[in-house]
Amino acid sequence: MRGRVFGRVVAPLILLVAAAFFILPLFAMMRFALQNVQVIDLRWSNLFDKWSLAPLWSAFSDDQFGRALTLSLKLAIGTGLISLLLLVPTIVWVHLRLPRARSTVEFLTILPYVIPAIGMVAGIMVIKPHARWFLNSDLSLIPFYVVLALPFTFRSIDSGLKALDLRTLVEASRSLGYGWIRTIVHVIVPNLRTAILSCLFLTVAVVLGEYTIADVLLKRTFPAFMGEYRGSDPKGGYGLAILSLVVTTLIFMIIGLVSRPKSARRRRARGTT
Amino acid sequence: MRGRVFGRVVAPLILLVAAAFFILPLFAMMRFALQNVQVIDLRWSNLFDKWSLAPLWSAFSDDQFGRALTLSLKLAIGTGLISLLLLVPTIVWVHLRLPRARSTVEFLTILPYVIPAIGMVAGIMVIKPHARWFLNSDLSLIPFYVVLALPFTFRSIDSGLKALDLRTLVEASRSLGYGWIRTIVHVIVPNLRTAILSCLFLTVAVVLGEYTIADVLLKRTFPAFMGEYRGSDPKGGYGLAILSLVVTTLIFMIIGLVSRPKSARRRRARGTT
Amino acid sequence: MTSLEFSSIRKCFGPTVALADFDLTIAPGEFISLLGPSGCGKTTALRIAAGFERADAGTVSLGGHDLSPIPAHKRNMGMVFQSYSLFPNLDVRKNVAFGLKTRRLESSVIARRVDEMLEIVQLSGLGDRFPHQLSGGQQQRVALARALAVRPEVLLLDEPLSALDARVRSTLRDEIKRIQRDTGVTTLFVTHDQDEALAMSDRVGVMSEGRLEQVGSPHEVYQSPASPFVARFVGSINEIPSEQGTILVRPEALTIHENVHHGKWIGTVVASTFQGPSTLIDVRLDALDRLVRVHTPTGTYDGVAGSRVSISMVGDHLLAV
Amino acid sequence: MTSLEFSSIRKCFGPTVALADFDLTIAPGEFISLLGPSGCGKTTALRIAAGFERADAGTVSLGGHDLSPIPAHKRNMGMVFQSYSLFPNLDVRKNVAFGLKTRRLESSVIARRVDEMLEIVQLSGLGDRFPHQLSGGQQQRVALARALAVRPEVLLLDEPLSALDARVRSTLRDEIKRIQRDTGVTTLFVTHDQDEALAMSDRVGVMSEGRLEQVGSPHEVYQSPASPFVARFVGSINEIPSEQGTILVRPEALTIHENVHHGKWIGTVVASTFQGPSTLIDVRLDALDRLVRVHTPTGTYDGVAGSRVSISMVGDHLLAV
Repeated sequence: MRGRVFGRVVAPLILLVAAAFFILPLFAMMRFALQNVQVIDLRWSNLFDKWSLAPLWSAFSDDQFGRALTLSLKLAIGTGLISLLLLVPTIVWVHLRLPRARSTVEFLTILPYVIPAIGMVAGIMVIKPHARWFLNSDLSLIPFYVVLALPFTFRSIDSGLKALDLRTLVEASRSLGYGWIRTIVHVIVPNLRTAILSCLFLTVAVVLGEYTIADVLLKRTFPAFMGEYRGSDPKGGYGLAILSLVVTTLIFMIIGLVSRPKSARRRRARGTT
Repeated sequence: MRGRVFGRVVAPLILLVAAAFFILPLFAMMRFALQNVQVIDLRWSNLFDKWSLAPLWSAFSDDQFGRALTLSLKLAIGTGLISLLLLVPTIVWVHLRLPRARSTVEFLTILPYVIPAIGMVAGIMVIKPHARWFLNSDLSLIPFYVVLALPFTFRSIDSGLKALDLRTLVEASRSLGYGWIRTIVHVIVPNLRTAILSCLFLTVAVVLGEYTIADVLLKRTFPAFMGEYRGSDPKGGYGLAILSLVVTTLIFMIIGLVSRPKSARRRRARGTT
Repeated sequence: MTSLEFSSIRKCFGPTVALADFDLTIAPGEFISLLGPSGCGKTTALRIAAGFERADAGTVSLGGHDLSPIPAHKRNMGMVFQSYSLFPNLDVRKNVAFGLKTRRLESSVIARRVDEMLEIVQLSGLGDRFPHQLSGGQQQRVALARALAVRPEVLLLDEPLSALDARVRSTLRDEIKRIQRDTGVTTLFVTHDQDEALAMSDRVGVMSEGRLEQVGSPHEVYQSPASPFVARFVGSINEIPSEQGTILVRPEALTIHENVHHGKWIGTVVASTFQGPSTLIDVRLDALDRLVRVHTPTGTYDGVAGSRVSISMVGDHLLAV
Repeated sequence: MTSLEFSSIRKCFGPTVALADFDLTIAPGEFISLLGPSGCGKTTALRIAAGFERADAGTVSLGGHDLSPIPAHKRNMGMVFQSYSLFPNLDVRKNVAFGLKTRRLESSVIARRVDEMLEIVQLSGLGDRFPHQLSGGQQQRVALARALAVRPEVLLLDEPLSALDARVRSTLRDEIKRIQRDTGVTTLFVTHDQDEALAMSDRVGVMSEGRLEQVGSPHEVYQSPASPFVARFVGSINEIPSEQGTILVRPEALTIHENVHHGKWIGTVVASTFQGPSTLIDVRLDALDRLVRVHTPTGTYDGVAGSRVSISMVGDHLLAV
């Protein structure tokens, strides 16, 4: 009985409250950016007044906008591909050969998340004079972003692999005449499609969200451009932030829909009542 | 054959390079903070010269240090407990009643990670004048931290539950005379011990790492104190950052060791050659 | 010892009808099996009795009392699950004591009861092992001890043997039957394995698509099936066209002759399957182009593939369809 | 049709000896089962043949050629696994064609071979289904078709039936045997289920603790076991103390008399287990305080629990220990 009350009332309430702490600030930011009303005057009563996309249009027309976006997209693609090339074979290898180490590795990949970004920044500043040859290139951000994205890229590939009966599939493929590399290409990658997709979009999200390191290394990425632009035009700056956020969220929703759970499979295959 | 080369040479190399991008900056930061040498003079040759913990000791003796640390610990405990109280029943409920929705919920909990912190901050600034009654309390940070920690707290509880045959355990418990609440207390929580532990430490890590929101809301948390202190004494400030980082990392290592995988169980129980 | 009665139970999952007008009375102390293929509704019936599912219509009653308003944890039924269901954080003794702890018994009473239960399932020495240190068969024994420790009014067994190895399965089968006989607990056993149902039950209920096709003693359902479905699902069956239509004949109701003129049907041996005490001979009949399986005691006929033989009936056929 | 030969194979996992001096020659076209309890090394032997494990010592050779330097994907062996191993992203046809794709065959040849294979496993209509749309039994048929499509020199079957329901298991068992007979492929089958091993094999290798206890035809291992282990593991056995020591007797070598003076041992019926064509009667012997199981054709003795009966031997005992 209590189970039912919990399910119908308490659980949705919890989700609602959690969502509120998440959505309300975003909503307020949207009003600030796109409503042509003084901040001090924002009330429920004028919720529908004077909305305008003008701040966004003027941000788009800034001549740095295109260049910054292009750099960020390049970084996103590079980060995504390198992450995949490193992670897929490595995690496959961990799953098959070192299954006991898997949870330790998983734990280590959380570190980039829990270590204050400020720590990394300080380190880079110190190391900078000794690695100019490398850090001068715009693409030198890629390795840092690969590491920063690790907590989630690792998890998406890892849980994709966990959903497969990896050992059996690999052995089946090998017994049918496929070597290791062809097995990865023809068996593992096709069955990780949604995991790989979500891994790629996660790196995009990291690249579009990361500001601190780009700023320290003086790279004009899209987030750096946004930060700067916000200084000259706060409404346009926050408008851009909202836009990139909406785009990211939409992408995630789409992945969420695409990657429907296939857990029904096994149960059906077992064939019990 | 290729599998073996990969395992012995390539995989460790990949881990090494990834680690380098992660460890080198930290190491450089440590030298900056704790070596009594001008930044411009830091070289391999003077790697072992003039190390000193003095910058740390002077940071400890600041009279704000204790108060900031206390507030952060309070926040950590509050965030941890509220996260658990919300998450454990909710995720149990999702696993049992809405297993199809699980992956969607998992996806949504990533959002706090991919949304640029700057977005949330902007929102809070806008909303601030309307919610002073709430935001004036130091503990008003807790809900924000609960949301910020969600990507990992959700995952740790979720994967803890996934490792159990939850439905069967719950039904076994109920058939033996335990209602829902007693089942959660006597069956689920004891079997989630390591998941709960890692969930708690993750919230500690988030609370000790988050700077931006605390700064916007003018709360004197430990990271805010560190930021400020760094302004007056860079070496001491970075020393504190390293220390909190080392402590966090150690805690994670310990959890990693405590939560040994129990995957061997099922295989042994199935009893095949 | 209490009776368990299902009356007019109906249960749908979305468009799927899991149970349609399901009626069954289990007498006090009786061991009844529900036997049927995947999706026939047998597990649903058991889960409704346990309180884990709610019937759309109809009632389940225990000793005459309607169970509908009573939640699962107050029904006092013991249950053993298909998958290993021991609490992984508790040792064997604590698992068995788990249900007793919530019944406010003195700890000495609990300890005595646990000892007694472990003795019944022959695991007295393993009280301090943890579930992951036990084999699958041992885990299911502990699960049985745990379910019986609370002295349930009804024991519900949800395919408890299906995850086990063949050898363990048959040992545990005998043992569950022995324990049920000794304790006299009313038992509902769900299985898709006809051997288990025939070997263990006082009565077998054969189910198909949410309905009970037949309820009867193992002998009855095997030797006097009420429908072609029961004849085909319980035991092996030959379907031979004849004057009366297609007759359904058990392999042991046929006999094989090396002389092709002695039997009714002539054919060629295709294969023989050695089963230990008996051997099955598959014969392709000339006239009917159809495989027929004959059950012979091992040693009575060698069954070399390719031999010409004839077959006749020594027993009755079950049904003509 | 090629022979497969294990000679002096040794394999340890850490301190555990999985195989110790394992010798076995499988003749071309032969169907050999390795039968044994969990951990006896049977699966290790198969995995060494497949190339998934490397022997610590000894060689595996195929048609006289040492396989040691050849990696798994160049060994040309077909394998069917215990767990469902179909590639979930490919439909049935593409699964079956998978191994052919890497062999540079023309697509028309591949299509023809796939059709042929699906016909052999009787799934011709299901070529465009995906694995998750198939039942467990159908998945294992497709896995078999996929393994056979590449015309392997040896077929390796690693408990392919153990995840299936009882009924599907016995159908597929007959079918695998038929397909093996028709294709004539040399086959190594690993199982813990003695029924499967006896029913399907040309020869059975009974294993215990990394060693082959006996290799022989199903009749031989059942009726002339080389050791008490084999006698106990293959089929049911009674152990009865007598003048010659404890004799091991099959239940079908005993017979039961309602007259207590007709038999050699007197006792009380404890239980009877109905098996369809036969019924097992458990009798507790007075003098020996020991349970004895007698195999009777159903209908010859009713076996009411509590009856006083006597037992005598009609067949030979297997061994005395």
